[in-house]
Amino acid sequence: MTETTWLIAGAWVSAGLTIFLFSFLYKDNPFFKIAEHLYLGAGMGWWFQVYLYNIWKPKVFEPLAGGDFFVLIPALLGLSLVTQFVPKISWISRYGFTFMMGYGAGLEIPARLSTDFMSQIAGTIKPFSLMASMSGFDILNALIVAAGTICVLFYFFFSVEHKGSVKKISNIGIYFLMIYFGAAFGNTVMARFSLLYGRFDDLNTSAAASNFYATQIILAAMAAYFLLHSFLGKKEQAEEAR
Amino acid sequence: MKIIKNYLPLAMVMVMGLLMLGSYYVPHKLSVDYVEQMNKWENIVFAFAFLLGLLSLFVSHYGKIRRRQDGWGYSIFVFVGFLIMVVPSLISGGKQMVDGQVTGLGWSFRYVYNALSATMFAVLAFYIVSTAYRSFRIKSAQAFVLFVAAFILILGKVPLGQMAWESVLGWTGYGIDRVIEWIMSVPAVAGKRGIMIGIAIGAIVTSLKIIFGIERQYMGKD
Amino acid sequence: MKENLLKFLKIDRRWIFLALAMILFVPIIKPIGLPNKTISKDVQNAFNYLDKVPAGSFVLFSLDYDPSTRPELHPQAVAALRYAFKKNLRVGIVTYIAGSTGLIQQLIEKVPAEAGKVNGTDYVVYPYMANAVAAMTQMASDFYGIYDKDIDGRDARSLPVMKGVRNYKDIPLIVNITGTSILDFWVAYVGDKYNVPVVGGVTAISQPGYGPYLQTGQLKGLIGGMKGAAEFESLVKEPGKGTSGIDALNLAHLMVLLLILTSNIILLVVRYL
Amino acid sequence: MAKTKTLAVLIAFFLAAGAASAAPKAGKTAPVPAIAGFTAADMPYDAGNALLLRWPDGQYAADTVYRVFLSTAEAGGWVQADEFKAADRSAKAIPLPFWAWEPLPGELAVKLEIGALVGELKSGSDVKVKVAAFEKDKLIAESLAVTAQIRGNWFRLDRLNNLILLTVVVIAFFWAVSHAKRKGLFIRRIAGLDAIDEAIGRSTEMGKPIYYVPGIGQMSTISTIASTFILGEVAKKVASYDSQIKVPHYDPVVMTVAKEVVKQSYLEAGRPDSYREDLNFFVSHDQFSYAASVDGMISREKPAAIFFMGYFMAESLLLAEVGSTTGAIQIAGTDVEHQLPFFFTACDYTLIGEELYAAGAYLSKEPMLVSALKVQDLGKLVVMVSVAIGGLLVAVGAKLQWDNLVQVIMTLFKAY
Repeated sequence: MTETTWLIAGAWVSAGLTIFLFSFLYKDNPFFKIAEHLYLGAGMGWWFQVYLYNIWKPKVFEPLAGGDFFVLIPALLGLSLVTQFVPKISWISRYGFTFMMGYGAGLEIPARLSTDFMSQIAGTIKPFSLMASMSGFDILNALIVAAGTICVLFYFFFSVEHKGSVKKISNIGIYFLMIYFGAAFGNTVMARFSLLYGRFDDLNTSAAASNFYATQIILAAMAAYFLLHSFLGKKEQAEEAR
Repeated sequence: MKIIKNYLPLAMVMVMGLLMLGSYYVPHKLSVDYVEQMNKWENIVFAFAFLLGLLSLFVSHYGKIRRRQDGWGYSIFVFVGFLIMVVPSLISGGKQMVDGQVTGLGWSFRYVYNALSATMFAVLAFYIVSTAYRSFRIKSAQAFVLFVAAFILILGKVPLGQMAWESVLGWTGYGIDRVIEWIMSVPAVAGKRGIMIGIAIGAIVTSLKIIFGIERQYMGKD
Repeated sequence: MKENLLKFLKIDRRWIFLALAMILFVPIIKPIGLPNKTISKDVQNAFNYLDKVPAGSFVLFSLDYDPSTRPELHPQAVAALRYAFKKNLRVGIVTYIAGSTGLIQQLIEKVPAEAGKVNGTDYVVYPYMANAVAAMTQMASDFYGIYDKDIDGRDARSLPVMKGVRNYKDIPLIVNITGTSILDFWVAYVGDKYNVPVVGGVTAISQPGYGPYLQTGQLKGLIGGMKGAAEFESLVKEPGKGTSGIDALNLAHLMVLLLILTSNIILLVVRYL
Repeated sequence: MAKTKTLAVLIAFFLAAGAASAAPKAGKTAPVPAIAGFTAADMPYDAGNALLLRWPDGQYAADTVYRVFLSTAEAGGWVQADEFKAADRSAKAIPLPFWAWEPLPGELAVKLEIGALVGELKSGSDVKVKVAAFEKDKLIAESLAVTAQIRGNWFRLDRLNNLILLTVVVIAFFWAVSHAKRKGLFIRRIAGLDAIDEAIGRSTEMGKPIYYVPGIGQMSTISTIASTFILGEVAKKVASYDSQIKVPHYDPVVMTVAKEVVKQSYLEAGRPDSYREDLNFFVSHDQFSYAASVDGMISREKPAAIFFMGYFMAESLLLAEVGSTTGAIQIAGTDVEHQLPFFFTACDYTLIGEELYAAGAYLSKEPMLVSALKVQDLGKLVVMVSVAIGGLLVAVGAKLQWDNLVQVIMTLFKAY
């Protein structure tokens, strides 16, 4: 096959799979299920070959072949995890887990202390050090951040009953949380639309004449399938419609 | 047996954890070398941990096919998908490009994996719209605040929204980009920082529990 | 009347889906032509940091996004990389997301060639590493301890692009474009710990979460989502997919706002009228 | 202090002047004056590949360019190691906190990394360094060659603040853990959790199952650990109400753990006979097929209540939206902040961030969990007090221009 044939085949495959997955929005159907399972396998396959050529081969097999038996230790620790599948000897996997847990926990504690704890305190009070040169608005903002942070922390304070003034303070904290959530929601809308735009853009490429109208033909075929399906099984459809 | 099954793993988590923890405060070459070695090992262990997920996927779908369970036919496509990626990769030695020519792996990535994975996330765009319509209810003052923040953010992200703001609220002299910047850098920072600090402390305490063997649910029971 | 309204509220959501699909697809075929004009402070900072790096320095790009976040992050990576080449910086690319290797491949097929840059001399791509934190910690002492070979198997130490680079002290800037929490790792395990400036590019979803890091200066600049990409493109004066994307998203955003308003107005009417 | 320093500089100057004429390099060309007071020592608190050079500033014009040369026994010869203007390097710019570094006024200090120039050296190796001053590329002065020994250090004194904080946390932690037996520690009400009884009651009435979705975290994820605790308590209530629970899984290890947790709960509730192995079942180790399958089950079975507790990413939206259309009571909790808005809009109750961690303690009242929670509260208290008092002091200090006070406070919280 020439390169152009491959390109056209690619356009058809990618348009087809995209439309199959989108068809779920109309309703569940075999094409979606096929695409979904294909995705599951392809994702795993992709990861598998990445691990194979980036880690197992250069970092384990090659050193082993070169006589460096030290890498057996992590390799065995890693393989021990697989004993999870055999209940009788699943305790062996504990060695793999404890290695990873210990590594992660030990690394996490000081890093969290410095990044999410000390630096955040420093960041909250730092604006006040420029007090002399700040405008009134900046001072207000610095105060809002500091007071807001304290209020939110009050909300997460579990040792005292939230009533009276504590309740008021923690309620203010909730409003700060809500603003943050609202901002996150708004941003997510943009993010998701961007992804959809990306897919539509690809579909549009596949729809070109040079790709023999892949998008249009597959779309039409899907529509035909659904029409036919609803003709043949009116009853079924009535059940599924919500 | 109890020593090998219980105490030794617990001792390992403690020694590993304390040494990693200590390395933060010890600049000596020995400590640097130790961390280096552990980094390399962790990288390898982590890669093997992937096998766990892969095998459980294979086992569950192989089981479906063998038992001829409902919809077992679809399970075949899991293996098809796996082979679509792995076989070309084995042929080209993991390269997507050889001498300026796209290999089979490169093709599979671009037209199969890319399409599937990106579409899965793109579907969420539809759901977010329907959530916005059906669940976004201003049922309390708190929900109202959330609503206002979200509204401004959505509006200000696109040029059309910026124009709409200009024509209605332009007289205030505050562009919507400035309002968004304020939201993101003042109240949202306070909200996020509060959550963040809380989570960080929770993580530190949990990590301490793990290192000292108080938290050992992950080990399962005998 | 009320019943009709309530019915409208419970409308089959597939109609909403259809409306969204139309409203997003039409501008792709026929652009509206409303390009982005505003530029946020964080994107400006990100640009400034990249702009400030002296020519010939080695800048590390950590590109950790897979196809699922590609439409947002790929334009960012393209724009940043283009500018780095335009400024004659040496570029090293690393990744900690397996799905990203394919996208990096697509990136380096195109971008370096435009600027006439040579693999191994002006830029280098390193293989994927499974554990980000482990690799990041390693690079602090000896870069080649973890990256001894580049993706084509060449000895990394002897590549001209790596001349004089041994650890973070020789790297004036790290650019991390990611849809995962890997940017947090760069900040916590590298930026803070070893005083390396880190600039991020993230999806719009995680963008608000980086406010605290930006305010403290732990993160020097941030490109957020497709809007960030469009802004960065206009800063480097090379419109690309970010700019055209933001144009297509105009109507869809307004549609969401209309839907939220409609449903809440209906509820108000039903309750109080 | 100033007097002794002047004296030292003077002595150094005379010594240097005397030695400079003997230096071989200076002998070749026209003799150049010596840079006085140049010292070199091992850079403290590092792995042993840097030197700390110090000498008094202000001996030459402001635009003087300094070049640093170094030489090792292995390599021999002089290599240029660094080049800079006096204004770019002052002792104050060395990034070390006040308890680890005292910059003298009007002093230049340079941290010289030698690893990149001459390769890795063993701890204890001798390195010779000298500094030369140039004015428009003309050598105007040169210091004596000074020998210094590089050493690997055993403690990062600059991270002392971090270590002290850690020590406080660890002591508090052990105190709390060892006193965990004490009964009756108070935990505030957590709104979402009071709805659990309502949800389970409803499911018993309707005869429909409860779904408990633990998310896509692995067993090492903190939110997943918290989720299994909550699962234990929910399962206990479900067992005693004789309702039905279903737990779809993403991770095989989490499933193994959850099976034991649920089994134990049924046992404790006195209903081991109602426990079945298939209450916990594996769905898929992929984010979206997991979400799609769980969505399918939810829309078919229309459960009375759904719990989303644990680690969730983009699938939170898919799950919560479908759940809300079935009319189930939904209680969610996660520490992934950017997914919280979706749970918050689509669910009836949402546990925000740390509340999820606290939920296990709140429900079980287990002393160990509750006392760990007290440590967390202590941490937050430290933050609140630090922010309030630190902010106030810094503001006052800045207003009154007490720069030292401001510097000290800011340094205390700085991460090195």
